Amino acid sequence: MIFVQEHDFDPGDEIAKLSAGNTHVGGVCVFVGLVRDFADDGALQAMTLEHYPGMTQKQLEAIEREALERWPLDATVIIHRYGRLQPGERIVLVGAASAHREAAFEACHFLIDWLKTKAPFWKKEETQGREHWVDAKHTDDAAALRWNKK
Amino acid sequence: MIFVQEHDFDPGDEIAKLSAGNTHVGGVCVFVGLVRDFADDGALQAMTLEHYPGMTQKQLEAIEREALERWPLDATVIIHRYGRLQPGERIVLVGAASAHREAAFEACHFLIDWLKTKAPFWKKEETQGREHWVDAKHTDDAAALRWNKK
Amino acid sequence: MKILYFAWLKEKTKVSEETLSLPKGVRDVAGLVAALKARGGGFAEAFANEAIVRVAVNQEHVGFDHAVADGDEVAFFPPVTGG
Amino acid sequence: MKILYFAWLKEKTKVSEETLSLPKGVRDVAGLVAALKARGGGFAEAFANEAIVRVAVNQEHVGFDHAVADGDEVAFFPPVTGG
Repeated sequence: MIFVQEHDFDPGDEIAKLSAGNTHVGGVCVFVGLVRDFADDGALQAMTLEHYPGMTQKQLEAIEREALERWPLDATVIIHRYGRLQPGERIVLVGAASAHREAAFEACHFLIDWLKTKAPFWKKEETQGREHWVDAKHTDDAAALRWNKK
Repeated sequence: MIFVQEHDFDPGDEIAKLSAGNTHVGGVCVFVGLVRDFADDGALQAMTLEHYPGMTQKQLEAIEREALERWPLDATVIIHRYGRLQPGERIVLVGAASAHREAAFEACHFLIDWLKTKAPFWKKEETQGREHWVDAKHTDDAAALRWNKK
Repeated sequence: MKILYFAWLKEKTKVSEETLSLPKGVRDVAGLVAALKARGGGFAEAFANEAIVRVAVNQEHVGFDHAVADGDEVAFFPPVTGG
Repeated sequence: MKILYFAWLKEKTKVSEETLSLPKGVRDVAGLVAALKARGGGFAEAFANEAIVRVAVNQEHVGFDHAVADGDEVAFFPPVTGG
């Protein structure tokens, strides 16, 4: 399931939904990304997430489909917010449910790593009264690369 | 935080607590293990988790301490239930919060892998009206080994 | 064709979306970028360092050597930073 | 010393916990296991295949070569299967 939305979500509900009505599930792995109170150049007041609406849904669906093809999963979820968010607020949730713990872990990790380099979202940070666009991290590229098929 | 208990827990509450009042946290990773409806020899009616009370708390604390030493974490949690559980019920939850996504993921993965080979819990499965103790899995040993320091 | 700009490319060009006919002689993204750059001003600035510009044609990530045609939706943006 | 048995070791020995004095000549876990095995019956059965028995002394996982002394808490159990 893919949700691109301005409003918040409930991680507990999402975990419950990943295994609801399916007692074949043995493990659910979830990652929640939050707005931190700091940026590279100091304290962060807020950030704004811009995205490319038409493409976002398509890209997230492709990422989810790829996870479902690679691992034996019972369910997956990706929720990504956009708009202005303050420190402590939830930005993103990815989750995977499987009969097998390793599959749930790897798929969840894969979802966030690929999302970070493929989903068209851009963060603008507000620090010290100034706004600036966040640069992409080389570590994110490296993290995503590990999932490339050999 | 370590909780060894007979009663259920609320994954949503645990996720919230991992970052409560701490806007330095950028990522929370949580794994929830559930009772599956199948065992190696067929459909599973229920399972009973026995443990070694004095040692369990100590071992889980040691596992948590190890995670806190290895990764830059803001909070961790391990909850493990004991007693008789039915398919779909939650058994275990491990979680880690960090400023950094990789640290949260790796620490969470480490917690469950080490718990699986070090925490004194034993599962007895009820299948086809018979009860039997679950054998340890070689895959669990292999999963835990990857966290051994080189 | 429809051209979209995101993040600082939108701020530099001061355009979020525009519709134009495929400029003469343009066959691929690189050609389109050259044509946009030739407008000067914010457009020249936005594409000054092509190495940090990413592109999607019809909502798929592609390289600068990807073909473009009338009717395409072409989007320019910095490397993504969501999640 | 206190001896604890868990899971199928408890079922085979039919004992979950017992208190005994350190048997004469016993210095390590292996020696203690030999003494318990010598009781025969369920004890002989529980320790028939020592390779699948794990041991903790004073609530720490140890090997069969670990020393035991009076006052120790020694627990025998199968490889753990929680989580």
